[in-house]
Amino acid sequence: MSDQVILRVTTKILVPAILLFGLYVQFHADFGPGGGFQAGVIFAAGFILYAMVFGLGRTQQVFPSYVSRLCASGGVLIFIAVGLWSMLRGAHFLDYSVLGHDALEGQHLGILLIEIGVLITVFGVILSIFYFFAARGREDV
Amino acid sequence: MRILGLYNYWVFVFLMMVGFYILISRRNLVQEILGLTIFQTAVFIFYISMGSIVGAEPPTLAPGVEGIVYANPLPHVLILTAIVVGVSTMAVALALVVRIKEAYGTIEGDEIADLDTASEA
Amino acid sequence: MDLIIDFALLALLAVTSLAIVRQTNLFSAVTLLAIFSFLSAALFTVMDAVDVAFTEAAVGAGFSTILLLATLSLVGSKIRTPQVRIVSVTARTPSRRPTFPLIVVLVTGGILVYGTLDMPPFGDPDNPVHRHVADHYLMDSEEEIGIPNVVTSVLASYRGYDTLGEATVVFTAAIGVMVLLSGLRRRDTLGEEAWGEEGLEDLDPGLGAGSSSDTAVSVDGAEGEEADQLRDGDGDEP
Amino acid sequence: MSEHLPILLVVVPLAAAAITAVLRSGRIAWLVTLVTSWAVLGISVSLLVQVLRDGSIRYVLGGWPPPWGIEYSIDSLSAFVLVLLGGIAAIITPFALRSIERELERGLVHFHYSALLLCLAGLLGMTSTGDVFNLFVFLEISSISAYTLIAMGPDRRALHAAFRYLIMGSVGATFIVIGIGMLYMMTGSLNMADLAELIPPERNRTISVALAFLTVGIGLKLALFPLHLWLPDAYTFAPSAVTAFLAATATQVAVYVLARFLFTVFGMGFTFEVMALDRILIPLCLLGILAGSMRAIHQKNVKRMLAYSSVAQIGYVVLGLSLVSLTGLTAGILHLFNHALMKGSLFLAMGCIMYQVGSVRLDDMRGLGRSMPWTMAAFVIGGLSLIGVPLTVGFISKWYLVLGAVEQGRWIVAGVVLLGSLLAVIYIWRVVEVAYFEEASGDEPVREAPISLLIPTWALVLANLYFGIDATLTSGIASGAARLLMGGG
Repeated sequence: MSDQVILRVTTKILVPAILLFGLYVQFHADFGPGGGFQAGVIFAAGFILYAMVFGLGRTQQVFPSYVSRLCASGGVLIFIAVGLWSMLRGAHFLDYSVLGHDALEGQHLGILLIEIGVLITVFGVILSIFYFFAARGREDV
Repeated sequence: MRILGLYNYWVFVFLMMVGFYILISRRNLVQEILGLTIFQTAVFIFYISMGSIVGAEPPTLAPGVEGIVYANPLPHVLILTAIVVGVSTMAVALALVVRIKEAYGTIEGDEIADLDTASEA
Repeated sequence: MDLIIDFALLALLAVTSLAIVRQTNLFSAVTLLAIFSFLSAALFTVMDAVDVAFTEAAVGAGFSTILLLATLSLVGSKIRTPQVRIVSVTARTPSRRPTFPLIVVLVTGGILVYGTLDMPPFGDPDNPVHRHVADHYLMDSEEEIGIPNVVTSVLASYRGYDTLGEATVVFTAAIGVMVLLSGLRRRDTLGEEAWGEEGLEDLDPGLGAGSSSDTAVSVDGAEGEEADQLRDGDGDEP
Repeated sequence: MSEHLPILLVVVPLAAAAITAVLRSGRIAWLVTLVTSWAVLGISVSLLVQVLRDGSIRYVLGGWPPPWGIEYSIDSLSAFVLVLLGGIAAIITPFALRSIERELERGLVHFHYSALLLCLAGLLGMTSTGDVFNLFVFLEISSISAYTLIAMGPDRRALHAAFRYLIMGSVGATFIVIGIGMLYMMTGSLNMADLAELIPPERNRTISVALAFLTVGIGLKLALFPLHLWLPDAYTFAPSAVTAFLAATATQVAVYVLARFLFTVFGMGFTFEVMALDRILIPLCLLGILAGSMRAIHQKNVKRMLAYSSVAQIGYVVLGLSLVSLTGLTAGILHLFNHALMKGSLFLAMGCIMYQVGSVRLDDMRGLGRSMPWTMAAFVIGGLSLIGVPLTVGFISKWYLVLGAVEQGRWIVAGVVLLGSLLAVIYIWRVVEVAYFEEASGDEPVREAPISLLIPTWALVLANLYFGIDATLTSGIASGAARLLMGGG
């Protein structure tokens, strides 16, 4: 579809907006609906839109398949690492209260970190799944 | 009033049964997945119904304001997890469908079963 | 007002689900499913579950639909009309007979309706569901966690371990899709495995009967007629 | 650090799975899996020791006390199952190295180990958790990874089998969610111990339906007759090491979950006195034992034969639970453990044959008694154990089972248990006959399986003998766990 001028121009405008909205959803989760999962989906949606208009090849130059796979694993590892960190601080697994100067600050930090972990995993997974489905289609043509 | 109070649950039962019916009566693999999705979505509606309070606000606290009734946040959290689980299952199922199409040349459950029988003979 | 919208949305959902039952084309069924998801997202909003509505709209109506359409582009969207079939494996399972699914569904539905009879009425703030655990979250999370959105507090902290499980489920799905669609091995329509010739050679000096890799891996005999000939040709069968 | 053992048990394989997924080399992934599985075994054994010494362990996750947070609660029954899971994983991983390299494409090997670790972590999580919704989440981790593992099988029918399993498994999981939802609706809690107190003891329609949905849902996962339709194909077409792993762990954990719900959450009084669930379960188990064994006799593929035998064996285990007596429960728990040992060793022997012969059809096993003496000897001992010959584990659990049935004067039950054993003699004999008394058909001689496959197989075979000769350890733990379940109700 990359010969469609309107699509190309709109996509170029939309993709940064989508990514920005993803960040908003991620960091506004404390005050409104949102969180790592939704943000991850929106982030991936930006890339999926780009891939639909400009093709899989160009998208994978920007964001290669193996990086998305690393993200999928990395997010889970970040999450687990936060849990182990609280364990090293002498509390139970995923007890964020000990991560900061006081309990509230620790909770904020812990939630921020694990939401980032979820974001990275979900983004990596959704993009990987899309890449694999899309690549399968290309092979069959 | 009693019947009115159960309306949400009965629609949940109805939707669930429609999904379940598609799931077990259709032999097309993609249709089975669609049925499963309706089935699961119906369960989400059940959970959210049980957590909702008539006239309540979404569970985002307004500091300093007294007397607001908030909806129950716990079913929301559970269903967030369940939605994610549902889509994960669906992704794997669809990948299986793609592979089955490549291997068998069809996605009709009956034809696949016939091919399997033929292999066994 | 909320109740009226709630009733209307539920009725629309019921209608949409029936429309999906009647579809004979997968493409329209998938489109209707997207509508179904959007309707349920709207319903979740009416029932004050904004986070859930957001997720359902993004995942149920968005990502799921993309996945389904991607699959349809690979497998086609025609549904074959069922024909009269001769004996097959499926005859083992009674669920394939036309009246059987209806009976199963009606029995299950009947049991569920029976179960609803003792349920507390919809939307009553005194239901046990709102008392025991949920109250604590609404009353004390401000002090304990300090985040206005209680859903985020519960999701990330009180039940943070569930969220770790959820992230792992997503990750597991990625593994599944990668395994299935990695394109490393594809079975031809015979079903014989074109599995790593080179891997087979260097690992497998003692492979006895099967000289070709096709027969060596066939777990359960030949795969259809042509494969039968293959096997006979190999002298593998007595 | 020792207070954190319950959570480390689950998190270590989770982290290892995330790491193996990005490794490029199958061998390194295998090494990570090996180290992890032995670590899991070590942790689970030390947990069992700790539980037997000091009683149940509770570990609060995130520092939030239940019912607000999620807790892990490990008593002697769950610790026993955890040791079983760790032991099976630790034995099957060494076996998988060569078996999986033979049966899978090279590029998939590290994914296989990742999925295996996820499945293990899911099963461990299900066993340790004290929270019903958390149980569902880990159930899905183990299920989705199990679908993946089965789909890796070399035959195209593995794909169809995995799809059927996925659909039935997801229906089961959704039924479980409905059941959990109804429990939550009526009590407001998700914590098992808390639920046990809050569930009203008198008849309540919603709670009754919750029990029905949970039983059917778990029954689907556990392949309880007649919900077993996914099992034979899935076990037949999965890679050999995967079949052995799933047959020895997944159904066992499902039985554990069933026992947890029936005895701990709902309580014996409600499940068996108010709802009289045993009146449904016992006939189903008996039918399952007979139908499974009969179908096993007619199979041409030995893996499928063993799969049908699993349907029968699951019948024995659930039968033990639904006798609702101390002896019956002990028998059920013992058989849960013993069945894992038997089926593990039998399916590993199948893996050895698959490795050398490339097929596990009965026709292709002619003369294997001579060409693969160690493998076939392992199969025979495993088979004897399945039949329930003295000096094997099979005897111990069937002894308790018959004892439990006779105690209550249920002569039909005792008769069916013995009849099942007779049927097992027939199907095991068919393999023995072909392997030992018929001439090999191929021209090229078949060689014995490599030592790296034989050692794990024989480790399980010896476990069959060891726990069959000296059952004091296992039956002591099992009767302790049974007393705990009965008392908890």
